[in-house]
Amino acid sequence: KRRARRTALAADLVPALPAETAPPVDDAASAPGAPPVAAAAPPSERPRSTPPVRKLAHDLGVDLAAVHGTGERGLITRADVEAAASARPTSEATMAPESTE
Amino acid sequence: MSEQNFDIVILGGGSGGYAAALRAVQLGFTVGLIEKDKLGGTCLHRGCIPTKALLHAAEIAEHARDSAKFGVRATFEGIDVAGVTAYREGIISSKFKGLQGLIKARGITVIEGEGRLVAPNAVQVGDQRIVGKNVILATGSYSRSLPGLEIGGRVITSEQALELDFVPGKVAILGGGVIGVEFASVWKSFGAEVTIIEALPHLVPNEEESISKQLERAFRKRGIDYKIGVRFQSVTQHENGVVVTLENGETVEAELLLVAVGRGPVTAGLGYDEVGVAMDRGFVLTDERLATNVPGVYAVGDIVPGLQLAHRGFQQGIFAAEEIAGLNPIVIEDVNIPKITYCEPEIASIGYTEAKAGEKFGADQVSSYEYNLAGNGKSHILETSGSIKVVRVNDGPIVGVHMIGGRVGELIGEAQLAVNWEAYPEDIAPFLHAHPTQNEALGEAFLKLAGKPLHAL
Amino acid sequence: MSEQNFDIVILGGGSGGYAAALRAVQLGFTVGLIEKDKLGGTCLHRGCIPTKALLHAAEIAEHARDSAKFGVRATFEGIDVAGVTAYREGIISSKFKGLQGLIKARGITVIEGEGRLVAPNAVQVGDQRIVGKNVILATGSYSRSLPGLEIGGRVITSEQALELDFVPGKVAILGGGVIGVEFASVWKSFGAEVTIIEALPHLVPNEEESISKQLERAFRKRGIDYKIGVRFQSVTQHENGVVVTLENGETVEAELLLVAVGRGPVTAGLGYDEVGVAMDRGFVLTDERLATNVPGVYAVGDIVPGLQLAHRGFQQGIFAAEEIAGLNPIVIEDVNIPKITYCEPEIASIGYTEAKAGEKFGADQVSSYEYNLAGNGKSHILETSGSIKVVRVNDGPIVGVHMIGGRVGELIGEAQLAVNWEAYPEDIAPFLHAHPTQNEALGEAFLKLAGKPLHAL
Ligand SMILES: Cc1cc2nc3c(=O)[nH]c(=O)nc-3n(C[C@H](O)[C@H](O)[C@H](O)COP(=O)(O)OP(=O)(O)OC[C@H]3O[C@@H](n4cnc5c(N)ncnc54)[C@H](O)[C@@H]3O)c2cc1C
Ligand SMILES: Cc1cc2nc3c(=O)[nH]c(=O)nc-3n(C[C@H](O)[C@H](O)[C@H](O)COP(=O)(O)OP(=O)(O)OC[C@H]3O[C@@H](n4cnc5c(N)ncnc54)[C@H](O)[C@@H]3O)c2cc1C
Repeated sequence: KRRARRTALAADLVPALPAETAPPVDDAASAPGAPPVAAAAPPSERPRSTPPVRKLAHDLGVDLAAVHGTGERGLITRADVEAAASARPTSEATMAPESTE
Repeated sequence: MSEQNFDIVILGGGSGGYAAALRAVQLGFTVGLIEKDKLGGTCLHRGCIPTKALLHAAEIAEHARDSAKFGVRATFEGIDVAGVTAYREGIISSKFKGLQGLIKARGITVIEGEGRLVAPNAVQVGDQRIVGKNVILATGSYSRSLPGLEIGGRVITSEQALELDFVPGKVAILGGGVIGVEFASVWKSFGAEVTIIEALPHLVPNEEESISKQLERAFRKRGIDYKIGVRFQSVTQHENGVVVTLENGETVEAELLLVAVGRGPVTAGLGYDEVGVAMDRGFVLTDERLATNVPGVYAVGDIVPGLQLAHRGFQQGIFAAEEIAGLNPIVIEDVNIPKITYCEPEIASIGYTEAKAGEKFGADQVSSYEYNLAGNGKSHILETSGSIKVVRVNDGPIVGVHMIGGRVGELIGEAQLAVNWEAYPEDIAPFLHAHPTQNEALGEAFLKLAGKPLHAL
Repeated sequence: MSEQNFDIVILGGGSGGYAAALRAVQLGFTVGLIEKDKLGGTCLHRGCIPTKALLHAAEIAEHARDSAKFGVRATFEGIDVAGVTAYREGIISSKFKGLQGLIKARGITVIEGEGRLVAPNAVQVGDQRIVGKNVILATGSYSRSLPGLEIGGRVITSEQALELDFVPGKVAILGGGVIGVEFASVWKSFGAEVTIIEALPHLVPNEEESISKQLERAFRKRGIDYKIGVRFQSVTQHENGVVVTLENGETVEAELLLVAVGRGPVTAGLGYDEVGVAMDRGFVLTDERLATNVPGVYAVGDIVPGLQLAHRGFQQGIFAAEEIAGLNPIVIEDVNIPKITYCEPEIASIGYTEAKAGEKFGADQVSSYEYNLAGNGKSHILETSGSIKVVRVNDGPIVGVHMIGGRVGELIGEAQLAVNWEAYPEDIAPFLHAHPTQNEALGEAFLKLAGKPLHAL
């Protein structure tokens, strides 16, 4: 109910990605610090957030699908989650944590 | 009759009670901690610590026996029980001293004596009334027996087993759970013949079935005998031993019978029911936030139904103190608490077994992979075998890790983070584990579930 | 002259090269893997695996020696070098067989012979030209020496040290880094007298300073001699031994001198420079995505400046294959790769030392806590001492974990997740670690940094 990240990652679950679909060899290497290009690039392996941040979001009742990631390559950071949590009405924010599903 | 007042009164100074006390004073509460015996409770004096000392002595003995395999010339001559006792007691007394010092340094008032709950906010200890705005019950557990099976003489529980001043020639063990298999492992390493009797179809029946089966295979190889899926009927004692009769008519003769069929709550006659605390078969019922039905009264540790483990006691003690302080701590379900069985080979697990995960998430929604330690360099170096099984939700998190093999217990720390943080195998895959470690076996299982096995097909 | 064509040609079949090959074929590429000696390279045949086998034999020897401390009666009689060799070689040959099987099963073409880069897309092996759309260089490293210090006779490197068919009576070791201290530890346990000579002010000088100091204390207690902060000047060999002279005029006499001053890249004469690959002191320069300056040519493993570790080789090999496939894998900085030194006591670390964290984040922005293993029950049971130091950014993530103590190596798995996922101590604090484990010591350090120490003040 709270994760949308998988859709972007289907490719790394496919064991054999045909080599022809690969971009030119030095494409990625030529733009080391340039995240904008990566948005159009093939799916990244980077999760949309790290596990402890996902857990924090869960504990705070924040739906990650609705959070805009400001980190590297769209990563949802702890600050993004905290901002989303404090942006909501307090009654929701104090919602007791419950079991996963 | 005198009265003492505290913010929080805690009944029982074992793992659950003393952790609650330590956290409560950190949060600014005054605490009265009532203990009738010794701070540290079962775990320190009669449980975790002494058994693990025996298991390490057992490891040393096995290493001496097996030394030739590694090119080391050494001769195993036997067990010096007095030496083992000195080693074991040395650890306990040093930890005990440390704990007493810590409790004192943190400013916790310890009240020595047997307490009885006499009101929702008061515990009676002798002629003192100890009053608290909140009360935490933490009276722990004792070794249970079966109906009609009396403890005494050559029929013993773990308490007496720890005090033995000899290595028995032959022991029968009733119960193939954690405590049963740990003592079986120690005694076998010390030179005894051992037979385990377990009514359920497997040893360590709460574990993933493939793990139980591997333990059975390993025990068979070690010459530890067991009878599974057969119930105990009766035992008779004679001058030199016991004769245990099983429901299928078989008998087992031994010098001693260790009864290790579980632990019951220490709650009888302590006033809980008179004060109106809801109970079930002696256990204190709480909600998931550890509150009993009586406002202001909490319960932690082995008296609360569920896993009976020292670190669950620590966790619940800390939780109760934080809950009283209004910190709204997060609930950790029992299934997400790590479990280790320290026999040889060790077993460690956290999260759902594959079968349970299937029930919870749908059988077609989970996948698993079991990595054989035969592929793991460090395990080969240790000459141990076993496996690591990881269960995930498809396109979802890791929900179970189940391990068996020499020294795998310490690997549970990583698994604990993965499962509790609901990590996906793909989250871990980029981090190659240090080589050569047993960590790597866990890493290989994650890699495989992420669709990119390294040293596996 | 024949020609073979592949998507990817990999020069060198060690940790880096074979991991790249395994991942590449998984991604649908055809691979030609060129190896002049044995698949598995340094790590399997002359590095990680054989040294860790020796270290385990050393542990077995120490256990036999110390058995009385644990109440076990055993006598240590000595080392059977042939037995150690059989044990060690048994592991290597089984792993080697497994690796060969895996490479074959995955459909990787192995080309035996010495290769030479002759074009940005081609490697020459004898009279065959192996052509690839991409080339990955993975030719690894060799034991370096110092200028003017010739290897030969009684002056040996780790390769010869592994082949010795006797335990030397007295050894001098030049270099107190990982390889030096590991051999020191083994030889001492096997009964040799050992003196380490290290020019820098500490043993394992890349580690957190407090860890180095504790190793020095532990080695002193074990009777391992060392001279630190003093430089080697010269060595002379005579019939029965060597005499090492230091710059301060001191001399060290021994049967053998092990030179363990680091490893140099295997790149000379392999055509890299002719093809125009940018190099620095023999190392191949790459960007953080492992691309060299020559389009289509990548480099992985020990030839790339930085940590020389097998799992870094695996990681880089996998990375290069995924990069070529356009998967845009995430970069793991060297500082976030786990490091273990397997001497007794073990050392394990990841992330920044306190000093480096201060430089990076500002000295007033970081805090640390060093938990003494004396407080840890399981460490006491193992009769080991040491500590775990955790460094965090204030109100921020855990950025370093530094450990020393018996068996702490396996604890690095949890630390690896914490550091790489930039976890806060507060994220881990709710999860109490299994009792009694060494994991708990890591847990206590996290708890303390989260402001809620349990078994600590
Ligand atoms: C042989 C054995 C091995 C074990 N090994 C492990 C292990 O390896 N790992 C692990 O996690 N767990 C292990 N356990 C379980 C662990 O010991 C318990 O889960 C843990 O001790 C429970 O803590 P507690 O605080 O609930 O109860 P306890 O530790 O039992 O403490 C309860 C305390 O309350 C006191 N008390 C009781 N009634 C009163 C009263 N009326 N007035 C005053 N004081 C009172 C008792 O004296 C006792 O000190 C083992 C147990 C046994 C028996
Ligand atoms: C004593 C010792 C102990 C160590 N212990 C550890 C440890 O515990 N943990 C750890 O992580 N690391 C350890 N290391 C380091 C580890 O072995 C290296 O980091 C790792 O082997 C590097 O892998 P690589 O693929 O870069 O190079 P290598 O493993 O050196 O492989 C390079 C391969 O390329 C081949 N080759 C070279 N030139 C050519 C050519 N022209 N044509 C064809 N083939 C060629 C070589 O034959 C070799 O097989 C240890 C090293 C040593 C020496």
